[in-house]
Amino acid sequence: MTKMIWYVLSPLIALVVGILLMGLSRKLLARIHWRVGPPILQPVIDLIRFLSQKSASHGFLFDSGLILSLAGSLVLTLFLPLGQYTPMSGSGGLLVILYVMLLGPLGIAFSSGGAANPYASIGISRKLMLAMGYELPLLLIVLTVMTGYRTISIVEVVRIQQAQGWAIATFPLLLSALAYILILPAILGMRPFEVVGAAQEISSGPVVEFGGPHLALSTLQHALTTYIGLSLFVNLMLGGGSNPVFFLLKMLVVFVLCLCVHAVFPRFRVDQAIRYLWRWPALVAMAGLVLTVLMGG
Amino acid sequence: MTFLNEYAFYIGAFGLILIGLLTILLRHHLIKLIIGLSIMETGINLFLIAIGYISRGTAPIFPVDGGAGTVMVDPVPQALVLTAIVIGVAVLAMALGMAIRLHGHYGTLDMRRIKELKW
Amino acid sequence: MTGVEIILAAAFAGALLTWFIGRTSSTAGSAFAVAVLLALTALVALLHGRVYETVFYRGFLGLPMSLRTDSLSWFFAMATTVLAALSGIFSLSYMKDRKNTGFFNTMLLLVNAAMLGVVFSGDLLSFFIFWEIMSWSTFLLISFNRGQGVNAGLKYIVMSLVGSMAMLVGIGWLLGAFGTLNIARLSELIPSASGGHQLVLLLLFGIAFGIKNAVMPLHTWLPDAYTEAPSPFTAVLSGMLTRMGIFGFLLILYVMAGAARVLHSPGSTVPTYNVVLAWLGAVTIVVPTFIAMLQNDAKRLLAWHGIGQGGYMILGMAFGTGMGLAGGIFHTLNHAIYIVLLFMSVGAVQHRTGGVRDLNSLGGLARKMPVAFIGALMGISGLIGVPLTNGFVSKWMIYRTLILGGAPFLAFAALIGSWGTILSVYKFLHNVFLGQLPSKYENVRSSPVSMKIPILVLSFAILLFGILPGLPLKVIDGIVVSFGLPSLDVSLWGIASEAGTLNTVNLFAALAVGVLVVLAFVRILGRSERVGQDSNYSAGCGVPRDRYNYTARYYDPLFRMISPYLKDFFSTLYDGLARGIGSLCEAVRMIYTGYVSSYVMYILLFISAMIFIHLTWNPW
Amino acid sequence: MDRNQLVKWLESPAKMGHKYSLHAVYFCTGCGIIEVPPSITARWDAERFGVLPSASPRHANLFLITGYVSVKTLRAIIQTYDQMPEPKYAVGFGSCPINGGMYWDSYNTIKHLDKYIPIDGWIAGCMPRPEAIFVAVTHLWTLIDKDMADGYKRYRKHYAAYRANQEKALPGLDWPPLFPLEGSE
Amino acid sequence: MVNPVLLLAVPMGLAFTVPVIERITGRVSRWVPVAAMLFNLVLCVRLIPAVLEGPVIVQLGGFVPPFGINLYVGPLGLFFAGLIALAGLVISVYSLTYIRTGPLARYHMLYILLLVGATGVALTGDLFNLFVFFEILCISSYALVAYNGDRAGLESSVKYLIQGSVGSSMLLVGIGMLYGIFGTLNMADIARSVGMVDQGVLFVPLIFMLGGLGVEAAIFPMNAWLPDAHSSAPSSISAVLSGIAIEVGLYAVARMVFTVFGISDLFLFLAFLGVLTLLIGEMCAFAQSNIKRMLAYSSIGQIGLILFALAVASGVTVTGGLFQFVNHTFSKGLLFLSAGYLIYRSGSMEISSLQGMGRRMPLTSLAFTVGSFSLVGLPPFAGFPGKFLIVRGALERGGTVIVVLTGLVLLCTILEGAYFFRVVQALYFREGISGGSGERAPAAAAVAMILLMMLILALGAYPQFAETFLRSAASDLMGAVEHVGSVL
Repeated sequence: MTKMIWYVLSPLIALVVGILLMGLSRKLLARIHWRVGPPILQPVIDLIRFLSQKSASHGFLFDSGLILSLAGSLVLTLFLPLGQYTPMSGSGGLLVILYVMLLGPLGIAFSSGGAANPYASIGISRKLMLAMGYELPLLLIVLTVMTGYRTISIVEVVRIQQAQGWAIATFPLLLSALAYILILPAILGMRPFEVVGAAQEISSGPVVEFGGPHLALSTLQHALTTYIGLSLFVNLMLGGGSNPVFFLLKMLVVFVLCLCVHAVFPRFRVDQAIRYLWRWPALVAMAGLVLTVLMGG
Repeated sequence: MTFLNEYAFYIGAFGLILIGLLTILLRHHLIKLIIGLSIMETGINLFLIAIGYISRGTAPIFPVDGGAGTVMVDPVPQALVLTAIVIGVAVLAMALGMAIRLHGHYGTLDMRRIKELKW
Repeated sequence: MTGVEIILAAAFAGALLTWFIGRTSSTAGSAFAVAVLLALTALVALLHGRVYETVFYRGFLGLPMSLRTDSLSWFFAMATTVLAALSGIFSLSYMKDRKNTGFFNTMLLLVNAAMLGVVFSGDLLSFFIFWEIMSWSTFLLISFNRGQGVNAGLKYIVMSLVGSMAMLVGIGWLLGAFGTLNIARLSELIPSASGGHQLVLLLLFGIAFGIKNAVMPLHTWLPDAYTEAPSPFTAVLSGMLTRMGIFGFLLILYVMAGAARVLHSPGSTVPTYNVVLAWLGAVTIVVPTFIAMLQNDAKRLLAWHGIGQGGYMILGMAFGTGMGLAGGIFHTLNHAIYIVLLFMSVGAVQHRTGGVRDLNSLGGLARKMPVAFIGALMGISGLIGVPLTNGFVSKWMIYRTLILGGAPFLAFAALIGSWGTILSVYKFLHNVFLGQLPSKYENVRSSPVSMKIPILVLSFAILLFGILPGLPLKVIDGIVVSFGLPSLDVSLWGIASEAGTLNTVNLFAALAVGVLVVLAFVRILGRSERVGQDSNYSAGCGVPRDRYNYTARYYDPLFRMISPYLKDFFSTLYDGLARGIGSLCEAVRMIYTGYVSSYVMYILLFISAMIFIHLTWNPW
Repeated sequence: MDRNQLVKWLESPAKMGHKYSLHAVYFCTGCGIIEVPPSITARWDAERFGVLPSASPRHANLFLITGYVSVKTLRAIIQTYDQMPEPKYAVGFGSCPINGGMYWDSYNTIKHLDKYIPIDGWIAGCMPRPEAIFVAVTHLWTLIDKDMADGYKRYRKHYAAYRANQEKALPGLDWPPLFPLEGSE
Repeated sequence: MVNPVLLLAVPMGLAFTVPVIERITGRVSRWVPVAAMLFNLVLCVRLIPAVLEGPVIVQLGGFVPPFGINLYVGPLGLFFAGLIALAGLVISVYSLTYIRTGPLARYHMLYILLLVGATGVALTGDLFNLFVFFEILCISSYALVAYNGDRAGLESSVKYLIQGSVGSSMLLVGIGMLYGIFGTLNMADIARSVGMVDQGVLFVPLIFMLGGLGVEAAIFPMNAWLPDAHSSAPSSISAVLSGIAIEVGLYAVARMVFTVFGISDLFLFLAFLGVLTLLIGEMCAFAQSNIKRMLAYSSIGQIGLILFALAVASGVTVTGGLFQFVNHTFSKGLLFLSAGYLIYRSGSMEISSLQGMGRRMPLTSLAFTVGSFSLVGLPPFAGFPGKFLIVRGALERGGTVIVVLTGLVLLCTILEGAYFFRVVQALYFREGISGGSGERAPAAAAVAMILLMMLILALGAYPQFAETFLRSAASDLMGAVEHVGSVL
């Protein structure tokens, strides 16, 4: 029965946490800028406003892509351990997670492709290029973890870490964790990798045509993406959590760290971003994989 | 000297063949080439005859009385040579005929200039 | 006559009859061709579960030619006929207003018949004969479109001949060594051959099958051929014909060399061969996938993916555990389904836009051609391996095998290939169907019914096999078991094995609920009004439609980085080789100078050289 | 958050949402834009009021026209306003949009912006300081509370007249009417 | 039993009646070659059962071998006679309409004489007779090459004549030497006593004969006449020359090497020579843009292939080589015949000018396609069994050198494929000038081409039929001892 509850609870917690993190980020960013900043619940106010507005739709694809994207992100939260709870632990493990992670960006991509806005197209092309950039090290990292622990199940990964110590604290995986930290801002879409939704150049990119409820959905999706990115890192590298509270605390710490980077950096051009991502993080991650294989992982 | 005596025909024959071949190789004029062919054929005919020749043999005709003891040259090469001569003449005639026609087309019989078909 | 013989006879007779019917009326010919293909599908379906071998012809040089059917043959034959039938239906309207429809139909049927012959042949001689018929009829079809197709066809047939000749040597050697070409007999005899001999044999056959399957250094024929062939035939070519290479590899590695040898004898050369093959497969995944990103021609882009996806099959098959093998075979089927679908969608677009397939000049056709768009969407989803499409399941199986089999680098190649795929196929989808609709395509009509049917059927198949992968996997499990490998734990919804399970129905249910929740949420709260594509924010200016389509140089920043490294090195190499041979030939023919004395000199030189050699060294 | 606010939130969340989430499109038509960067950065920090610059009119509900409006920019202004989702508020910033300001006799400047799109409020001055923006925002809050910020409703109601004015100022208007012209006046 | 002499006597007699008949009625004379070849064909078929039991030896003039001149009709000889008759028949049907201008009677007479010469070479058991028949063949072909009387024809004919005469002379020298050594000209007799003579001595006449016959057989350094002659002769004559004349030359070489001399030391060298010929031929053909010249070079290549097959000298390869003889006769015949009308209609021999002919002349283009597919060795055409047998036999035979040579042979096949497919593409898949319809080949040519196509297909689908006969022919060729036994 408790298991069934978590089928509902996981996505809800993810949503709430994601939105709160967004609010936190705005507040924290303001404080770092020496501003007062909005209330921490400002994203909720925004969401209420979006939902009460009337939006323009560019057709079926425009709507359905967004829905698919949000649904995909919601489903993904079911695969990620939240503390000791993982609603869908037996459906394919990390490989499925990697692939379901695609649904979010792809849905947005279809949707904004359907909008026929050139800014959106540019944003999507940047998003995909950036994804290509960080997926290369990310895949190496995930493979290292899977090879190191000899399992493709994320639940197993968390269990083994809780028994044997965090991945970030064991030697070859340390490198992977390092690489992961280096690419985490890119996964979360933060500066210096904020090339996708570059408001100043391409009018916030993929979401340019979303208004009203559409924008609300995409904001929710963004919140979920943040949650998922952090959750994956915590689960893979920081040993997950023995219960949800610890888990969320770890997420918070990681997020604040990322935020500090976000606050003080300008951003890369997309090619600079890829060049960076394919150089240092990929090298470190590759070193981690090679060492893991050599050490008989 | 005995060598010469014994092989005179062969030397002559191959000499003629070589002369013919050299003519073919070194001359450019079609008529001269044909002449070379003729010389070569003559040489070959001589060679064939020489094979069947026995020193001081008589013509290979069996006299009525059986002619025991008479040494005759081998008749077969002579038969061959007859055929070969006929063939040679046929080829020669044909070659000359064609040379005339060729001259009509090219206005020359210099084989260095009749080189449209190559490669 | 047994079932297989009837099928083959019907296939070849059908091809012949199509020609004669097509002479009288091209419409009747096309209809007849489709009827034959459908009938063949039914006949092949009837063959399910039968395993036997029958000698059908003794008249060839004293070697009995036989046909054989088992689960492997049936699986490939079924896929072949179904896809050919769908392509046939598709071609009904595609070829309608073109010249030489009769020829096209005949050749399509002939190719299909030859492919059936290849999969059903019970000895290597008939295998080779059908293989060659397949090759030359393919050549004629690739050249069919004229223009660049002529060069593509020539490239194809020359490379194909290289493969065939290698295979011929292999067959000749087998015949010399064992005195039989029967596959069943050979599978008993080959293990007794020495390792070196086996390696040579595998190399020779590997060249043939590698060329057909476009494994990386031997792939250069494929992009041109796929691009230039008529779209319905490109579908057949990409779907099953190219994958006859996979069938061949399965035949030599698992049927003839034997799975037990492939997997469990560390000393022999076969496993090494496997490893090399697997690495080739990995290279074949990565490089073509990235090259595909650079393409601006819809069919060419898909063609490069055809190469890349072939790498997955090779990888899964060569790695060789039960699940990898099943994944490889399943991927063959899945790839066939979605690539056929994609080429059909492109074909439909070409049909309606007047042959345009340049990605930079299309756009926004999703509104005009919804069915083609659905086809393309499902197709690229399968190609990427989006969960709940068929491609996901087979890729999952391959990844799992590689990761748990201790080959993370191969797995990395496979995974990064998938991510590269996303980029290029999204570009394909976006530039053809999404974005602004150029005004010249304002009046494009939806695709004709005979194109819609196969597209919808295949789209459905992608979802069906993605949600219930057990349907085909049961058959594939039978194949794996017949190779002597342990059975997989297949259920209708996926795979439950010792480490890591896959449950697609679960996933489907979750996603469906997710979509429903979001949909309900949106329905309650959302009120939106439709606006046209002109109502787009572009800094407050109106959208000048034809100049405002962001399609050209879609991934330019990335290209500037990677394109210097993505030269198709082997293509250049082979072209250079061909040019070199050409100039060598030009040089060689200079010995015929045209000067008669030199000719005579050759004769005399020959004679005198021989005599000289004889007198000097006396070698004879 | 005091009790009053909470009651208001519960009564009409949409209205409160609009009040405290004013995402603004700054239309940089003239010199007025110079005052906007200080207002949104650390010195004055508009975000504490929930005012946030927005990149796309689709996201925004506040339209700030900062400076004189030439005939050329009028096109863009009208289109941008049309693309904003309702409810939406337009505010004229500085004297130029009000009556042409120092460009009152220019042949190429739009003198009365509210003939072309409905304006919910004006900020007078040449230039108004950033504080004036915040005053305007608080005024807008009051108007929203009292349902008086109804420019978008007026636009819909009198669309025919607005459209006629727009067509007069912009010969060869090339986009279709936003609303059906028959129903409006 | 019918007397095999009729195979020679009747056509020769008919040949000389042609001018007479032409005097009487001009319309019948062109049917004479058809009749002659039909007669030969029927005769060959009737001879098959007898020959399969044992070779038929015919003594001319009543002298017993080795003293008299004899005909030796073994399976091999009969096979060649039959092949010549069949090909001759088909090509003479083609000539009915193809040859329209010029001295028609002489054409038909020379045509029959050429075939008689070829048949004689195939059947004779006597070295000098071999020479004579060879000369008949050569002289008639010199004349026929120049039949059109144009620049190219005459030039090539003269060159052919010079080289051919030199070759014949070499042959004659060789024969003379042999006679000097053995004192006999009967092949069987020579074969019997070949073991008693020092091999070194034997070698010189062999070289001379190889050189002489090599000219006619177009083996590599001696084949320069071939591309000229084949490309400038009328197409029907090209077909005969390619399909029959050079094959007969090769047959004579094989006869010398296998039956008469039986020197197995030379085989490897001949295999080399074969592959070299093949390489040179295919490479030159690859570089051609003139279609008839390309076909001519391709003939060189095929001769090389067959020489290689014969020189590997295992039962299978020799059978394969003989099969390839058949295939080459039919395919190259078909190619030349179809090319003849293609050239006739397009007015040029350049491949580029044949573009789009597939639409204008469907049947002729189809014939060309079938011929080229068959020649490349694609199943289900006749070329495949031959090539398969050769590869199979060569690999069975083993040995590094042979395997490498086999690899080269297959490489050449690829080259061959490349240039033939190029032409096929030009015919069908390149846009050419769109001419009017109704440019079909005339009925006689169509009949000839369809006949050849059906033969090619039948042979490709059911090679067993020919193979049984060819296997006995192959053992006839290789079994020198049996040969001697049966003749003497």
